This record gives sequence, structure tokens and C-alpha cells, in this order.
Amino acid sequence: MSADSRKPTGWSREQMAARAARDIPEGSYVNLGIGIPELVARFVPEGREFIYHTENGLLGMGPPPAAGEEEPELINAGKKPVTIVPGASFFHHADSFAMIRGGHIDVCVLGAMQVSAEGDLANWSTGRPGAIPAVGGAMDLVAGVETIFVITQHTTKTGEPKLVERCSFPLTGKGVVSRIFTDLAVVDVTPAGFRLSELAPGVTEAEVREKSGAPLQPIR
Amino acid sequence: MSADSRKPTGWSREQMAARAARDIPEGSYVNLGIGIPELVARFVPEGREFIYHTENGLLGMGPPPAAGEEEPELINAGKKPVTIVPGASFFHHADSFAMIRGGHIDVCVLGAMQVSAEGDLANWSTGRPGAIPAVGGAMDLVAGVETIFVITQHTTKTGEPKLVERCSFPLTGKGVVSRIFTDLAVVDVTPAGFRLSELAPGVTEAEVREKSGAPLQPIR
Amino acid sequence: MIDKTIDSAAQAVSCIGDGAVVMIGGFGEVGSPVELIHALIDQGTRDLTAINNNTGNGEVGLAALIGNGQVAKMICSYPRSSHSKVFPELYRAGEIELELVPQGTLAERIRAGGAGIPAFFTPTAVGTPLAEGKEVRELEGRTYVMEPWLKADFALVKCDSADRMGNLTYHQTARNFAPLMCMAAATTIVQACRVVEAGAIDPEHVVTPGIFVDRIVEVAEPVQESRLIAEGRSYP
Amino acid sequence: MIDKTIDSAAQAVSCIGDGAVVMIGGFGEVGSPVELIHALIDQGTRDLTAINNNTGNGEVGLAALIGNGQVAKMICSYPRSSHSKVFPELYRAGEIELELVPQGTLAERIRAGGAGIPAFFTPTAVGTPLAEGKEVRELEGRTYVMEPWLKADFALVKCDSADRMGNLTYHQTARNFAPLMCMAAATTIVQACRVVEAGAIDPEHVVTPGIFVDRIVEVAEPVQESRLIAEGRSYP
Repeated sequence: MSADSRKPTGWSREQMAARAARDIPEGSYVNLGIGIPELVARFVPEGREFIYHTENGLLGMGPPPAAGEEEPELINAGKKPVTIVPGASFFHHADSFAMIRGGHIDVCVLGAMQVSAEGDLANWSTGRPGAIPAVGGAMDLVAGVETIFVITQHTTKTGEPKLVERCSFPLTGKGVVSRIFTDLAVVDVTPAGFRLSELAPGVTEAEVREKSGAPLQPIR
Repeated sequence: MSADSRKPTGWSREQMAARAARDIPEGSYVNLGIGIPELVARFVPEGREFIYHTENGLLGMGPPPAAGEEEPELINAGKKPVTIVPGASFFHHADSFAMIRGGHIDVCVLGAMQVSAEGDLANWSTGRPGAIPAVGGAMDLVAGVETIFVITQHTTKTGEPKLVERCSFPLTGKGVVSRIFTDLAVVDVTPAGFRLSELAPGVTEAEVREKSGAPLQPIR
Repeated sequence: MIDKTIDSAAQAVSCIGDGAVVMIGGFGEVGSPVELIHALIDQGTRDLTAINNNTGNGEVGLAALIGNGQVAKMICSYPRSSHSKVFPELYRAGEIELELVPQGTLAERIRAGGAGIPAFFTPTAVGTPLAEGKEVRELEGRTYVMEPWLKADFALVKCDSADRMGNLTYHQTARNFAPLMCMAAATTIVQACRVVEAGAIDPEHVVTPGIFVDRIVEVAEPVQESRLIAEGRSYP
Repeated sequence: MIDKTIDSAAQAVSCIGDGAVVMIGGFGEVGSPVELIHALIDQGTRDLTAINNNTGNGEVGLAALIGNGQVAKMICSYPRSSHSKVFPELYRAGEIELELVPQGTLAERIRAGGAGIPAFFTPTAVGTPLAEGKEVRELEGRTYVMEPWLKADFALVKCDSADRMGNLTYHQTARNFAPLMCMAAATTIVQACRVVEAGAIDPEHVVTPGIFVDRIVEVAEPVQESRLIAEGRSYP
């Protein structure tokens, strides 16, 4: 299939989320960032059980409630209504971030504005004058969780690469990202920089390279 | 009454405890050390309510249970059976010492081996070779509680003064004691050193001075 | 007898004066003590430093307090919201100060304030602009930043049940920052959906022990911010 | 399906090897996981560093573990007891190392280990022999000592109810150090008086969330140390 084919190529948001979910081990404690990462919860692979943590004080978060079944005081970090599963627990913010900072959460899936070849993540501020900076729990998550996955479109809406040599936006954390799931590919962050791990259907290595702002090691 | 009278003079252990209880304000959160301080709980003055804290994780400690009514997992810091009052709560050790270190306990009543004229307290170790040092929560209490009362016999069993210029035993805390209740007197620790505040019945100022290892300012 | 209950929200907040540092419970609208905040608006107290995870929604509750010009400085982790223009406008106009703190560091700084820990080291924010100007130290081979405790003159929080001694329980994710703020404030003011007898809360289930609470007012049917916003309401 | 339950105490502690750092819950005998400790004695694991508030009573439980020569070092706040000669004798003979830590500092160091805080400042022990050799700093006009976190390879604790996910509740003052130790150990091993269905513990009443727990063994009728001691028992 050539790059100028009219057939749809790459992964949808849901497919990116499903692909990321496949890499989460059985029994993991998982925190999901706001946006596409939230979709990961819909794609727990058959036979696995994950426990979802939401930093506003809940372990054992379940899927969104049916319309009309929302509980006004039961929300996730994105301030959307959620449910609880059997075996859930509520706790305060210091205990919640003890779970994060103390290394107890196994996997965190976050969105990104930029990821550098060294695994630096920028996802909280453009740093532009007049922008309202808002960090939330992102810096705590990248500092405390062993495995940080990123789900993001490969480029910005205006076609700028999000995988870059060096982040131009203010950092969320240095050297924290291990794997990136984009609409085009799965990319690992290695000591030698980005490495292509998997291509989305219909996507060529050349296209991924062209749309990346840093070199990519080939698929092994 | 003269000093050589055969009438009993001074305060008993219970009277020392009752005298200390009179100086605890209504509504106080109170931690009681092991030994004579434990007796303070029996002498809450009419019309006052104190909340007793025990550092092993209970607020709202009540009196000892009747014989045969002991709960094996309901004990105080001295590891003796206790009861709870309505409005009690259980919590873990970090929360318990957050109450202490964070300045939330109003009054703590402790025993003493020595108290210095500057309010230094020694009550955990003789520092002698072969002694097993054991500090428990004493250093946390003196560092975190605003008002530290001491209840102690005025002298050791061998007649050595416990109120001294400088503690010879290892310190529990520096400049922490505000008032001392002994069998002979109530003594305040002031910027100018010890000051006599009250004499026990039948006790003379001369006797207290003679049994003290540091000068005492007279009663004002 | 110890009895921390007070008749009205107005009385409960009457001790808060101009220039006070005030922690306000809640994560977005969940757990927000809206009636206490509105009483503070009625009272007109000014030059406040407000500590909350966010900056309020719409033109009610915390957003209204800010919009009314009563807050000189916000300490928070996430001052953006889909339903509030109040803070962004004042911030861009330079009329309100912002101290941005990562959410976990904010929680831990408040807990430290309550626990008598003046400073601690954390890996959060190392290598980012939010660590700039802060002491950094290598410990056991990793770099950490030193963060100071955060204390307040007052805390305003919402709880589910309270007794006269100040023992509190919360409901679901409305717990969030409230137990920490109760610890870290010199005076903690609580609005409770229910005031119950001492002993009615199982001692094993108390979340905030009464020692951390000073004033309690019962607000049996608290408003929901999102409902007020949906109705187009603003305060006052 | 996540299921952290294990059939026997022997299996539960089988992962503990020589030289491990082991936190052991309990304040005196209250909360002490006696059956897990006895399984560790059966197993004969040596050169342990044990962290507990005390050093055990009589010749059962922790005192028996120490008496059996399995503990090279104790970290505790109060190694004296009216019912134990085991630790004092070994200590005077120079056969066991002691790190004495004030009780609140011990609790906070363990919590810090669990919460990812490598060090913090505390006023406790300033000006005393227990602050000697430690970094001291003046902050906001008061002197504080810096204390490091405390972590462990394993925690052994006793709880009241547990579910398969590892959510725990405790009974009365048996809670003490256990929730902190569960946080601070790489592997947390729990003996529960009751294993219940997931969801049987109200999410508002969970004290230790399951994320901090790895292995659970049901011990429906745990022994009481004081009863064993009154009967003149020793272990093994």
C-alpha cells in the first residue's frame, strides 16, 4: 500500500488505546491521564484484571455510569462521573499521591504535547505569555510511576512533530517516557533514542520518519 | 505546723495528679505519660471535659475497664487495658504522631528523672553502661506539645534532687517543661529559672529549697 | 461539654479577617464547601490567600469569591476549568497572584503543615520550571527537590457526618484534600450534611478525628455547583 | 483474576531470605503477627534486620525470633519490656545491634518510605543524643533534624478483615504501625482474622488499600502472646 493510497491508514483513537492496553501486564495498578488515555479502560484484554487508580482518591475505578446514574460526588481526575468496582477504596489526597510517588502504581498512560528522544515529556504548558499554566498531577505521576506510556497523535493539528530531539515546551519530567503509542506507530524510548517497535496498518517506516522530529532506530 | 512535726506533709501521688489536673483547661486534648501521670485521668475537675490521646492510636481514651471486661486489642501507651468514650477514634501511628508533632495536643503530663532550671527534661535513659536505652514517644511529645507538665517526686529514692541546674542524664528535650508538680510543691520554669508557685500542705519553702538542686525564686 | 457546632455559616466564618490564608477543600466542585464560601463572600473579607486544587467553576463558590476581588493570591495545581473565566481573566490582567504547585506536592505540603514537618524532599518537578529556585539534593543516587510545609489560618471543608467533638466522615471522592486541610489550619471550619450524636460514628470509621476540627455548621442540603451553573446562577 | 490469598503462613513467608529487612507490625503484643513470625522461626531465616516498636515479650513471637538468633539488628523505639529478657541479654552481650528511634520519627520514617519521600525535617530529638551525627537545620526560626525514609524488603502485619485484592481493616489499637509498614515494604505479607469477598468491606472503611498488600493468609484464631506467656510457653 503506497502512502498516497486513499485507503485509511494508521490507528484511530480507540485503536491506539486498545494497542496500549495490550502492553499492560495482568494485575497492574494503572493510572490513566485525561483525553485519549481515558479510553484505555475500555480495552482490558480478555483474561486480565487491572485496578484503576484515580488521583483524586479512588482505587478500583469502574467504567462511566449509564446516563442518569451519575453520583455527584464520584468522579475521576478529569472531573467526569465514574463508578466503582467491588474491592474499591476511597482515600485522601496525601494517601493517593503516596501511592503515586511511592512507586506503587505500575503503569501510567498520559497524553503529550512533546516527547524527546531521551524520554523527556512536556504535557502541561506551552510556556507562551498569557497561557494559564496548569500542572495537576502530571509531574507527580511521571516522577513516581515506573512505566510511563504516552498516547498521542504523531503530529500536532498543524503537522508539527510531537516526537522531537529536545522539547521546546516546559518539561513535565526528564527521561520518564518508556513507550509511545501514536496513530502511526509504537515507538520505544531507548538509551540510543527513539526506536520503531511497530507500524500501524498501512503506515510505512518512511512516513513515520518524515513526521518525526528526531531519528528513529529501525524495527528490530 | 513545724517541719519536724510528725504529721504527714506534702502531697500523695493521687494529690499530685489531682493538683496537675486542676491546671488543665476545659476542652483540652491531653496526653498522659506512664506512671503517676496516668493517675491524672481520674481527677478531671467538675464541669470540665478533656479528651485523652494515647499515642498508640486512640483519641477519646476512657478509664480502665472493670476486671474481666478487658479488650485484648484496646490498650494505652503503657500497654495497659483501657476503654473508649463516645466520640473516640482509632488511627495509625503516623496520624497519631502528626497530632503530637503538629502541635494539636494541648497538654502533656510526663514523669521525669531530672528537670533543669532551663526546662530541659531527662526521662528516658541514665546513659549508664549496660542500660537498655528506650525512648518511646517522649521526645516527640516534648517537641510537639505546647504545654509540658511534669509530675515527679521532688527527689530520687536516695534523696538526690530531681530539680537541677543542668541535667546529668541524656536529654529528652531542651527547654520544654513549663510546670512541675512534686510531692512538695508546684514549681514553674521561668526565663529566670525555677520559681516556687505553691507549697504542699505542711511543707516549708526552706524544705523545698533544701531538696532542690538549683535556686528557686520565691512565691510571688 | 465540648460542643463545636455553630448555628450558621455566617457565624462560622465570622472569625476570618482580611489577609487570612484560607485552605478550601474540594477537587473541582466535589467536596467544595460552597455555603461557607458564600458566607465569606457575604462577609466581604479581602486580601485572602486561597489554597485549593483549582480555581472554581462558573460564577459561584470559589470562582465567585475570586471574581468578587477577595482573593489576592491562589495556591493551586490546576487553575484551568472548562466552566470558569473568572481566574484566567484576573490572572492575565495581573490582578491575582498564582503559585502553581504539582498536585501531589500540594497535598504533601499541606499534610506536612499538619504533621509538624517543616520541609521534605520529593522527586516531583525535578528538572522542570516548577523546581526553579528551590534547593535540590542528591539522595541515594536520585535528585530531589526540597519543599516547605503549607499551613493556613483557616480551613473551610465540607464533610458528610460530623459529631459535636468534630469527628468527620466524607462521601466518596469528596474526601480529597479535606482531611489534610483540617490538620494544617489553625482553625478548621466544617460544613456537615449531618450532625450526629457523639459515638454515632464508629471509632474505626472516623476519617478526621475531632482534634483537627474547631467549628461545625450543619448544611443539610448543600447546593451543587454544577446545578447552579446549569441554571445560569451567579453569587451573590 | 487478582487473588492475593495464600494457603499457609509457611508459604506466605517462604519468599523471605537471609539478610532481609523486615518490618513487623504491632505495639507490644497488640497487632503482632505472631503466626507469621513463628513461620519465620520455623524457616530459620537469619541475619534479619527487624523493625518494630518494641522487641517482643516472653519467649514467643518477636522475642522468640530474636532469641533464636535470627535477628542481627533491631530498629525500634522501646526495647524494654516487663516480660522479656531476650533482647536485653543479647544486647548486653553485644550480639545484636540496636538503632533506637523516637516513636513518632519511626512512624514518620516508615510512612516516608512508603510515600516516596527520601528525607524530612523534624523537631523531635533536637539537642539530644539521638540527633548526634545528623544534619540539623534552622527553618523559620526553629531547629530541626533531618531524618531519612525507612523501607523494607518485607512487612509482616496482622489485620482484622482482608479481601482478595488486599484491602484491609484493623481492630481497635491493633492498627498502630501496620498501615504504614504495608506502604513501605517491597512485599507485604498479611495474616487476616477473616478473608471476605471483594466488596464486602465498604470502600469508605478500607484502612489499607489493596495496592499496598501482596500476600494474605487467613489465621482465624490468632494466638495471644500474653496468654502464651501466662501458660509459660516458648517457641519453637
